[in-house]
Amino acid sequence: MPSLTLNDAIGAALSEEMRGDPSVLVFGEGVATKRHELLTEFGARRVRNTPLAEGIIAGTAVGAAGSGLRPVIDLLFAPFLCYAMDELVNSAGKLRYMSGGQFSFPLVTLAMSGAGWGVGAQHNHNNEAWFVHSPGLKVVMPSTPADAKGLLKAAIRDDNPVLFFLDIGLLHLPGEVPLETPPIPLGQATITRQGSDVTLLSYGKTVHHCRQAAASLAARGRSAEVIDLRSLKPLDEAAILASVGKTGRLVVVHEANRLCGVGAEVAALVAEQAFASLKAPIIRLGGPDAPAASSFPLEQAHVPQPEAIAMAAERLCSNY
Amino acid sequence: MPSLTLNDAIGAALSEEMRGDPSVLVFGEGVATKRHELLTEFGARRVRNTPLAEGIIAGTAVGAAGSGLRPVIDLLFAPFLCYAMDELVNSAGKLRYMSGGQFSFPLVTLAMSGAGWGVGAQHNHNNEAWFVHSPGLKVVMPSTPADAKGLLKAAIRDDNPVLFFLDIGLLHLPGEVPLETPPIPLGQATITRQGSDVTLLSYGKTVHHCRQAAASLAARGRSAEVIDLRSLKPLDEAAILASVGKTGRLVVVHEANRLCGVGAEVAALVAEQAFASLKAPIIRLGGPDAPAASSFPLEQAHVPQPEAIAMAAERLCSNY
Amino acid sequence: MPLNQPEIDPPHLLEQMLLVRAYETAIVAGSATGKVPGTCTSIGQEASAVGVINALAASDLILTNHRSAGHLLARGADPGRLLAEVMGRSTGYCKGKSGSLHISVKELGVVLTSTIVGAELSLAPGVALAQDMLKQPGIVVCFFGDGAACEGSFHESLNLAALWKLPILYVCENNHWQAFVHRREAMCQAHVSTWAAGYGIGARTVDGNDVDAVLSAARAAVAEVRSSGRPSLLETWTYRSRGHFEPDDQSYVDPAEHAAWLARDPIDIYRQRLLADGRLTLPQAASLADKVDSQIAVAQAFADASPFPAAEELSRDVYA
Amino acid sequence: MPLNQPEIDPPHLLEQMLLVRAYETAIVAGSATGKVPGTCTSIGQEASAVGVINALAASDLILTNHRSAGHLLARGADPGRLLAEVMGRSTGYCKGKSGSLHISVKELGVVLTSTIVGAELSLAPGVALAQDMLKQPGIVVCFFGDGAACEGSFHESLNLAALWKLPILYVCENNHWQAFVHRREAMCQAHVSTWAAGYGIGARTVDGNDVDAVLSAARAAVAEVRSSGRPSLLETWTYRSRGHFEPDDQSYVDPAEHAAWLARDPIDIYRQRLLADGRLTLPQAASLADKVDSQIAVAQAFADASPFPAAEELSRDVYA
Ligand SMILES: Cc1ncc(C[n+]2csc(CCOP(=O)(O)OP(=O)(O)O)c2C)c(N)n1
Ligand SMILES: Cc1ncc(C[n+]2csc(CCOP(=O)(O)OP(=O)(O)O)c2C)c(N)n1
Ligand SMILES: [Mg+2]
Ligand SMILES: [Mg+2]
Repeated sequence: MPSLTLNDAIGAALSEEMRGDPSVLVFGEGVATKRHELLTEFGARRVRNTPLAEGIIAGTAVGAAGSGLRPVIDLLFAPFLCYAMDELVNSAGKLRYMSGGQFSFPLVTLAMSGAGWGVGAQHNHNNEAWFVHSPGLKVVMPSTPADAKGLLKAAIRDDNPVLFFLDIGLLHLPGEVPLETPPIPLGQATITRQGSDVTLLSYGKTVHHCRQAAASLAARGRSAEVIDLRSLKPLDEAAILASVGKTGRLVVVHEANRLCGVGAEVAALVAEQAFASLKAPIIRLGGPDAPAASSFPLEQAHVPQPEAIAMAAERLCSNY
Repeated sequence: MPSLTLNDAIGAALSEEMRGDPSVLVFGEGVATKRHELLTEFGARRVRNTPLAEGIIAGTAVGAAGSGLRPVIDLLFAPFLCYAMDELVNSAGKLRYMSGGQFSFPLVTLAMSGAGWGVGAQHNHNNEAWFVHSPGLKVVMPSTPADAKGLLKAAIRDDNPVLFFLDIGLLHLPGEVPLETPPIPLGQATITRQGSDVTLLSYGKTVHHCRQAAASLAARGRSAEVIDLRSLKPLDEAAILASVGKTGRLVVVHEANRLCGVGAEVAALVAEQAFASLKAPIIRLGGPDAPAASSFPLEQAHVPQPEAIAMAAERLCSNY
Repeated sequence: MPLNQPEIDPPHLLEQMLLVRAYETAIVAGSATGKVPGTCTSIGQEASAVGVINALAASDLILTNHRSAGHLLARGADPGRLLAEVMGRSTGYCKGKSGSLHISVKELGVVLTSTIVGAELSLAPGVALAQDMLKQPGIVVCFFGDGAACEGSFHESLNLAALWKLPILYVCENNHWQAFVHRREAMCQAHVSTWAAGYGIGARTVDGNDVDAVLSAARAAVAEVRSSGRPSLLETWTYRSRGHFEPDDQSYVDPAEHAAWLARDPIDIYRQRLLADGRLTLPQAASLADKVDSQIAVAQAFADASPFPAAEELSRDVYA
Repeated sequence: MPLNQPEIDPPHLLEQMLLVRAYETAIVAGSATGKVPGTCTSIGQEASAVGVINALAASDLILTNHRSAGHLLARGADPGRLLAEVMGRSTGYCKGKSGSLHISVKELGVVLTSTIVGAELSLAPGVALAQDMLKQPGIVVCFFGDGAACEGSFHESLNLAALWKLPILYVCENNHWQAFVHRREAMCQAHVSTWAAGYGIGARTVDGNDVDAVLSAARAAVAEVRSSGRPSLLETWTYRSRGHFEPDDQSYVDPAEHAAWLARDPIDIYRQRLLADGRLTLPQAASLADKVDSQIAVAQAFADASPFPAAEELSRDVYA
């Protein structure tokens, strides 16, 4: 199996889907420059640089998606989505419903976020929960190159608008990616490690932190199960409830602000649907209610690290 | 005590604060037309109509707040905040931190939302949780005219950016408002009804639905405590935990989408901090993951109603 | 002007304007009694809608906004289904989910209607891009107001359309008002065409209350867009005779300005012209008026008899 | 031109340009070895920054963006504290929280720097409004790029500033590139001043690589803004000699265009001019170069010796 970085896996998914479906096109600020191989293969009509204007990039994508094309747009960094909120939330997310189902919006929006590049809160802001909270949108955030490729293929084929988040810290991480990647259905979590004492649930780079924590817990005789959500919406409620049903203990981890984050949703879901199996409080580890700093040590301190995760899990296992 | 509508209570708070502090000014699309009494009293420099452009309204407010003024802007309906996300989130919420504390942003943004006017999802979208999730912002949503007045006074005096949401369904609801309203500190919930069996927690119009549910529960011998959060950020964690500590049962109710809403945050908080006192699963009642329809019966069905709240509380009381 | 431009019967233009007027007059009456929800009417602006729409081919696509009755009816929409939509009935074009402010009728080529002011501008390039890439005939006509021209999406849209050579006719209905704000308080220029000229595209202003003038200017502009494949802008200089939304006492409107425009009612002007030059007789005029009145009576009966949407519509049409 | 315009010593302008070049050259070198984080340099654009800044009074306020080194240093910022900021050290102007892309120095009147392209444009009117309402001397100078001119905030900002008569000098540094996109791929016009003319404000383009030309055009524009209290726009026509961000191989840049601009290096041009007309001698030129080199060496030593922020800075400066 070839090894690709997550960023290259995205490129591979794009070219495979563009090859398979002539209605797929990609545009954004510099996408034709940075993914020059796509431009070479598919030409300037299907691979376009754009003006520096996120609103019209997204609006154009929504208009095109509602009219028979399947656009993929690259909006670069997640904070720039702020300039495209109307187009994504009020148009892509609502116009199907508001029109009584007359239109659909097969549209993928790529955006990067997370610690790893040290450029501060206007490039690094994990705002994926906004889109989970907004109707009509799907939300994906992979943690491996193989998942990125399979999920992006599914997202492009999906008839709904999908927000597709890329973790900056994982972008250049290589991983094995099958040549013939089938689409990975949206809404399916994956159990990346089986365990019986405690469930560590996450997405994006902190999945890897959970896996490291699970390894150190194993050394202490604790068996941790690690769940990678992959899709934040639809959320794989069955997988979450099954795991907590088995372990009775849950630590939810993500880089995004704890307050009203995806972790809050998961904890609330479990507190409602799996209350009987819960042996211990649900611990959430998330970013602080603070912008991400540029300075390296602060940027790292913003992200839940393996030791903190292991400590939280240990606390649940030993006290309950 | 005079009786005022919530909308008039807002007007009263604005004029009292403008009288007390010459650096307070208000602008927005039509605010000088619709609050003509403010224009008459304070003149055209402090009460301004603006172009129809939410981004520059908010950006101008942020720039002014960072330079010594205390602007209040009226962005009309909450979905229009989508056009001002960059200014509110990336500038107002982050530039203090990113500048190492060189600037502060005393700025209030008014926005209406919620069922009641039948104009559909591009006017009615309860997106307050987005701002709870974003660092550096405070979020308020009152349920009575008196609270609206007191909280707005506090918000205007606060040195941070405050998102101040008005429930469309409550705007024309009259209520007693003290003439000399002191500011109500942000971050303090209020217990609007004492009870011992179950806590009904909410904000905005569904506080009233909770009170109706509590009344019908009382008729069946169940004692429900009703908490009105009022401030969504800072969140009054102590009040929430104290109430659940007492009742052991919690129903969280709001009109916003359940997924990653404020209810998720409250449920997650309780599942972590008050696990030991919980006698029953935490139930969340929220809007569906769907845009709000214009059609009256669908618009109403989008909002958790008193019967559903009472039923949920009854389920918790009788089964656990 | 393209070859084979169909001859349009002048009384037909009058009849369409009368139909729009009768339809909106019924809405005004209905909303005064509470039977029909309040809405935005285009009374006074009929010549702009009817003139432009009659310059289009069946394959052309139309984007419109909250003040759309003229565009929809001139395009052939059924007043019964429109009224049903306004009244939130399941027989409406959008199943009652839209209500009055964002009615799309895909089968007539009226697509992606949004009430977010400026959204039509952000969506139009994508619709035109799809026309182009999918090699479909038909240009895109994007109606928007002078208020929308103040949103950043105006600039972003015109720049992209000019740059990518998209076949869009932008039609700005400059009716002097942006809700409760006069254009003088919102725009540094009186004419939107002044701004448009900066993009190197055709940019003309026409008397929007003269349907002949609008029709011929629109034909010229449509021909230009069709043959060049590039955008152009037509500003129709007109006036919103009634308030922003029903009811609206218009106390903020300068009576002299209002009176001057009422004296230039587009229907009166055109009827007088046709009567004066013998293209219409008084009995014909009377029978046209009767005809549209009875159409509206039928429409009202249809809407009144239509059911509200079923409860399960609450969460239908959210995802494809 | 205002009376009492201070005489500026020509070698001083050269020295400032040399200092900016030396500072950024050090950053380039440091980032090649990994010692300094990658960043955006303004190499090739020094004349634009130095020319404009030297036309300002001490009471004027400046908004800038990610490519700010020239603005900051010409304004008198300490290269040591700048470099410390770039390197994420606690002695930086923003305590290391900003990093290179959004350095504000309030004490020098460099306020509210943002790296969200277009944000400077949305913030500037508010800063100018505060100057006006608080009756402070000093106009506002807003630096932005040709890319920022494509964002909707450009239109919204110019319209509001023209309408409200705000004392803003907009300075567009048109360096032909918007990250990895050439302005030709992003703008329907070559000149941002073409767009600006549509707002009825002063709008001029000047050779941005000729510091004399920039200084005198900026003086004229500043004088116009100061005396009229109204906005004006100055476009400096220049070129980004290095890539968008360090490192950047510029493989996407047309070598002929690049070479032509390198031959017009602003520092070479000015040094030649001063040498040619005898305002500078070769030994003087050499000693200026030595002087700035040693300043940068001191700065680098200061930054290297500075500590990273303490852990408690993670959540400090979020709220006032
Ligand atoms: C983004 C946004 N801001 C504000 C509104 C509220 N609003 C609805 S229509 C309107 C006035 C629009 O003016 P214009 O574009 O000139 O169109 P007109 O109503 O005059 O036809 C306003 C402010 C809105 N719907 N969307
Ligand atoms: C809203 C937004 N979109 C994209 C970016 C990424 N980005 C940073 S600088 C830049 C290019 C800016 O071009 P221009 O305004 O011409 O300034 P220049 O870099 O040429 O000085 C881009 C695309 C950003 N920071 N903000
Ligand atoms: Mg208008
Ligand atoms: Mg540039």
